[in-house]
Amino acid sequence: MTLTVQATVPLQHFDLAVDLTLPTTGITALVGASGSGKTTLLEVIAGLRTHTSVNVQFAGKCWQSKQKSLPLAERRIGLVLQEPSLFPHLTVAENLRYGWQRAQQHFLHWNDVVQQCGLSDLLEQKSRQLSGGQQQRVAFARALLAQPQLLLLDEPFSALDEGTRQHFVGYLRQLSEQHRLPVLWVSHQLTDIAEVSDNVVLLQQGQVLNSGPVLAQLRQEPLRSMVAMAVVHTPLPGLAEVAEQRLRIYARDVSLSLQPVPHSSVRNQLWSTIHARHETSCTGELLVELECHGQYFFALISTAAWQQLELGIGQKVVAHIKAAALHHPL
Amino acid sequence: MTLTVQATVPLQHFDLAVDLTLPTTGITALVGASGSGKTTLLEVIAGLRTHTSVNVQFAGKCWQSKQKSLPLAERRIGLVLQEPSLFPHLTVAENLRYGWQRAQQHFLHWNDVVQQCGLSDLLEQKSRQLSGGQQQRVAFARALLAQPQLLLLDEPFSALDEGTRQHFVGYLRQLSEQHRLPVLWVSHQLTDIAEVSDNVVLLQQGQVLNSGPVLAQLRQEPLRSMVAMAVVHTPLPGLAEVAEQRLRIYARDVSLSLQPVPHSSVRNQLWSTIHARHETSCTGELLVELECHGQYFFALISTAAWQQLELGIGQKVVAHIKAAALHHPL
Amino acid sequence: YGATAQEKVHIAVASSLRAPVDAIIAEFEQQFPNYDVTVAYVASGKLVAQVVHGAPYALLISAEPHYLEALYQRQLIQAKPVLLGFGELVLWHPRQHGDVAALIAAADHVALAQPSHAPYGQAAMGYLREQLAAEHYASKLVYGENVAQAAHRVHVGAAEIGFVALSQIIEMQVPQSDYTRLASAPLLPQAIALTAHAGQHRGAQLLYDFMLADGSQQTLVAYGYAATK
Amino acid sequence: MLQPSDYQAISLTLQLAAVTTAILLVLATPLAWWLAFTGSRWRGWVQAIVAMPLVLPPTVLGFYLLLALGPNGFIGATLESLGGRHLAFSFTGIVIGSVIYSLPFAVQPLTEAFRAMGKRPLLVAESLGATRWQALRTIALPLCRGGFVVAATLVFAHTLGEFGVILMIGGSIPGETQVLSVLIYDHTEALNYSAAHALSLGLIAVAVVVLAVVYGRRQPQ
Amino acid sequence: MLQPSDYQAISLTLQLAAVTTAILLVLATPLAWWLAFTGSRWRGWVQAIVAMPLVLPPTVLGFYLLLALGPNGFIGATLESLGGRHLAFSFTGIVIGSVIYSLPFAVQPLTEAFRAMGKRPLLVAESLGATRWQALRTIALPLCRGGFVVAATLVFAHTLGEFGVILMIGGSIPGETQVLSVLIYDHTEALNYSAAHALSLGLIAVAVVVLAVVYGRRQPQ
Ligand SMILES: Nc1ncnc2c1ncn2[C@@H]1O[C@H](COP(=O)(O)OP(=O)(O)OP(=O)(O)O)[C@@H](O)[C@H]1O
Ligand SMILES: Nc1ncnc2c1ncn2[C@@H]1O[C@H](COP(=O)(O)OP(=O)(O)OP(=O)(O)O)[C@@H](O)[C@H]1O
Ligand SMILES: [Mg+2]
Ligand SMILES: [Mg+2]
Repeated sequence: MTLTVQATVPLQHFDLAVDLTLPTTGITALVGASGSGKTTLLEVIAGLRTHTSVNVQFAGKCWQSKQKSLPLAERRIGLVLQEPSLFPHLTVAENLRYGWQRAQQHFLHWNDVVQQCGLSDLLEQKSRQLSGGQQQRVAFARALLAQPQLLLLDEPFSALDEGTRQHFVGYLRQLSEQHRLPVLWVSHQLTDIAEVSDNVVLLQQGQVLNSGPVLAQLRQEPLRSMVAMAVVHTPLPGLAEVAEQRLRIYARDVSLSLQPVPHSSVRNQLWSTIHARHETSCTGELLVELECHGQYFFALISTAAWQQLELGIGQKVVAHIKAAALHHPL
Repeated sequence: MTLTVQATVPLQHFDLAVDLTLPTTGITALVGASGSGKTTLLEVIAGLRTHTSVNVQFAGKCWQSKQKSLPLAERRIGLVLQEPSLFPHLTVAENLRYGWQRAQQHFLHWNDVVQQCGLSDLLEQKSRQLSGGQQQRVAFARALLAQPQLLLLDEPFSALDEGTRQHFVGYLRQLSEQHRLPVLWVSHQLTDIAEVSDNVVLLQQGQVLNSGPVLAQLRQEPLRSMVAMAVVHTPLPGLAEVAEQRLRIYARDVSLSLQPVPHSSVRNQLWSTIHARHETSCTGELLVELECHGQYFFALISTAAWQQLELGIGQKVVAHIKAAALHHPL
Repeated sequence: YGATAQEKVHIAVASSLRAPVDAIIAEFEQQFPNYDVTVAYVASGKLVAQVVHGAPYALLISAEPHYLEALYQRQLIQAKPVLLGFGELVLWHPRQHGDVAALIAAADHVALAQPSHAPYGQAAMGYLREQLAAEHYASKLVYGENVAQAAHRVHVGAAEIGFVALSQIIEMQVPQSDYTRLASAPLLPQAIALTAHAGQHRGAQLLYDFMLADGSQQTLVAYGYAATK
Repeated sequence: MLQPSDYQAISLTLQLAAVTTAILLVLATPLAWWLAFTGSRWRGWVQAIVAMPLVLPPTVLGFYLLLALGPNGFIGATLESLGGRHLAFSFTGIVIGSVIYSLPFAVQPLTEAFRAMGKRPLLVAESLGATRWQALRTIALPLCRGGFVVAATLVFAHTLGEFGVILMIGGSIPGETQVLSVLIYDHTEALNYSAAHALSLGLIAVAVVVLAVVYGRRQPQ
Repeated sequence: MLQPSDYQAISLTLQLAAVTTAILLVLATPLAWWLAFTGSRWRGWVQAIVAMPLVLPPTVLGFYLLLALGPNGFIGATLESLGGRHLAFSFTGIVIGSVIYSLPFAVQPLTEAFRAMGKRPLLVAESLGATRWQALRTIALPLCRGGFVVAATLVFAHTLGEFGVILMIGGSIPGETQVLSVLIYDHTEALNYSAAHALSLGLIAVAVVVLAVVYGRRQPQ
């Protein structure tokens, strides 16, 4: 089951020209610099921008082709646009009900969504009197309550404070896992993306530069040096036991030594093999790719340390990962 | 020279009730949860929301009082609102020129600003055809080119990708330092705030919960556990030499040991004294406050490590800070 | 023109008299090239209101002499109005033929001018009342602002027949078979008067005399009016 | 003070204005929609033609309408050939006349309101499962409420006051086509000023109160 | 085919329409602004009163204006006592009449346009150093262009076709107050159908072309 998009849409300085096939399970992140065409691509899929040379198929059903355009109402998309686009004449509750009451089955429950999105106290408020972040939360909840078969989110949490955003990112993961709700989202928070996405599509000047599973993408440029983070699956020998099945390990939280260190606050010490060494944008710093029981992660160390410890590809080292780093939000 | 604001503005669920005096030098960050009144406060200062019980004085001049309201045009504010609010009928260049041509002296130069904001290729574009991030950049540049005496920014970089945002945060610092341009900005990126702000004002439900210099605020709740970061001034004995005068040190980049560790990729080892121990929201983790030559920073360690190393207040320990952590963006 | 300064003479004329008055004025201007007559064609009710409120007309020609009488009462015209001629009411039936009663019986709609203020309407109403019982015509009447509107309706066929002025019939060159003169209907007096401020207007005085002179009377007759003499 | 014929005229006038307003809102909405959003190169021309009823004097427009609606006219003749009746001198006729004459007052404010709203809110509504018609009713209608109020009040007020077209097509038949404006006109022409004043004052008073209520309910920005 | 008097009437009509439109835009803009943004409880009433000229039959409105502007009227008498002339039967008089009659067509679309724009863009412009007047001219005017186009074309077209008020106040004096609509009306009254048809067709053709150009230049959404 896939979502396929073929589109050529002329934009200001370039064309959006994509030919993408995305899985309809899990979370797919759409990343790219400002003005690279993320919003345009999302709008093409949603059917907000129609163009003769657009072809969209979702789960075997044609949504958009030269001949036909499936009405938006029948696509059952949970859409959150870059500007929240609430209905200003309705209250929060009426906005939420708009999609809710038109849905057939209700696999996402009203109370759950309202509570998760922190809207219980806002329901009676006129939506034109909401703060920026409140608007985003309402838009997200409205999209969910319409009981979509696909979530299309354009920077849905950009106006939220960090704590709240973390919560929503987690909620997104939960939605995807519990309800098998496919998600395609645009975000500029690479850590959020790395944390919860299964796939990444990287846009540049309207073209797909890279796309694939997040684990592979994190090991490749440009994400490698932009995020400098890896995701590993637990358990991993040497790593303290944790609840999460999926752990992100930032390169900067990993240090290396030739021998295990006693009397240190660092509790996770993993014997690993140096798999590769990558330059970074910062001279004086190296990204060392480590392999440990078939999984890969990075350590960010200084060139001086590399030389002082006389490291080399293939060498066995001890990677030290702070326990705190494994689940602290930052 | 100060900016003083006394205001009582009724909002939906509470009143914005502030009595603030802010310095007119450096960068002041306004933080608070979604819906806490940040935008409202900024609009009150800018003069977009007038209310009888508002009193605003800037550098000894009355901007707003019961009797008088200084016309917006005479306040010389560089204003970036939460929604970019470009003039949709004008091109990017015309938007930028709008304030530029009305300014008296031009201490910020056209070419500099246009280039720093990455707008050289967009000048002729209609502003209604810009992407979200492009709009924000234009709004920021437009505010600067009006040659303001005060910058009021409401989440000015929320739609920018991480790399670009980093650049703008640095540019903001530069503007503040080189042109003594006072800045009051709202942002949800606590790391950005900690990095460049001199002062922090924390709003909660329309009231000022905390306000003061960033160094002090970072050592207090709630910022302490939200950011878990410190800012230190270099040089600091034991720390490798760096170009920056101001270094942020994340608690999670710091590990502790009882003795210096040889053969490690960690190069900065500082003898410090344990000043305090703070609980965090995560059981099993501690925030250890360290003192080193009169400066303070944190280490995030596990409770188990604290016990294993038999640490206690007043004890001398070696703090290990990764060199890479000192200037890597993440 | 424009080489010699012409004296302007503003006059107001009932719209039904437009055709003959245009012809007479053309003759007048030929005879007295120093005068430039400008005519406003106004319904009599408006004309009264305008004169009361300062209209600059020097001479008035109305199809409603008693409206002019009212102005005379208020001393807005110089002397008692004088009769200029008589209009004649006819029934126009371009598509059907027969006697008047049969025509009315056969028609769906009978057009006439509004009797409450248009003289031809009053005359038509009077005629109908005299000749026929109300149930034969009352539901068929459609009223126009004036006699011209009654003519429009017959002209476009919306009404099969209509009470119009003989002068219109002549103007439109309607063949004799298509209209019936109504001998028993009263004639409609047309009156002329100089306004109070026409005193110093020599041109107005000249035109007034010209209108009442034989030549003009003949023109009126040619356009379907009965002469006063 | 008022006579039975006056009351008849008042009721007829209100009926005419209400029916005209209702019909025009129904007709003008899709037309304005098309004008607001089409990319067709005929848009300018269509919009200009819609404005045409305005540039002709009402009685002249009425004359041409009478021509079209009468038994020899294109529309009237078609109707008669279908076994119906032509439309001159009937309530239907004056409704048609009023609708055509007031068309631009309905279409133009609506077109601008739709344009100002843009398509975005409707697309969002559709993505939430609304049919196009539901989106129009639940979103476009309230969001463009200002445009609808302007259109409706202009049309309503204008139909109250219009008399040239109506007189021409209608023939001032009491109870059928004699509306208040024609009656007031007749009174002034007959120099029956006191009746004209009374009716005018009454008309104005009713209209002011109705409109003040309509306008007053709208919130200021 | 056309006579000198026709040309004179055409030129006079265009002058009248142009002057009326210009005056109304100037008058209606501040009034519409106030109506759009005031919180005053009189707003509804003022808006209703602005719409009043619509509900009276034009000739009746003209009659009342004649009362006011004529030598015995409040305004006319005041002018005369100040050494001026009263305004009935003059170009100024018919301009005043047209302005009053078309007032709602200018005020209402502008009010809605201002409302839809909101105050935000102007505040932003002022924060960038623009005076209130500059903000109005450089921001509100182009952003509300649609409203201004509607207002201007409704007023212009309506003034072309208006004749009841003008005939009453102006009295159809050639070169001074005899506008095209009055002339066409006169032609039809005189059963001079061919002249009426010719002038009507000409008027419509010119109006369609002018309006199509005005409307056609606007971009669709
Ligand atoms: N309506 C339009 N017509 C033509 N070009 C457009 C239009 N809207 C946007 N563009 C251009 O197309 C490009 C892609 O825009 P898009 O909004 O898809 O970017 P984006 O990736 O979402 O950026 P951001 O992260 O800033 O939101 C931009 O360069 C923009 O200038
Ligand atoms: N026009 C208004 N009238 C009444 N209440 C309002 C209005 N606008 C916002 N509010 C309420 O006032 C509170 C503060 O809003 P404000 O926009 O200042 O929040 P904020 O701190 O900027 O939030 P965010 O980070 O989400 O932008 C919110 O609870 C909001 O619901
Ligand atoms: Mg975007
Ligand atoms: Mg805000």
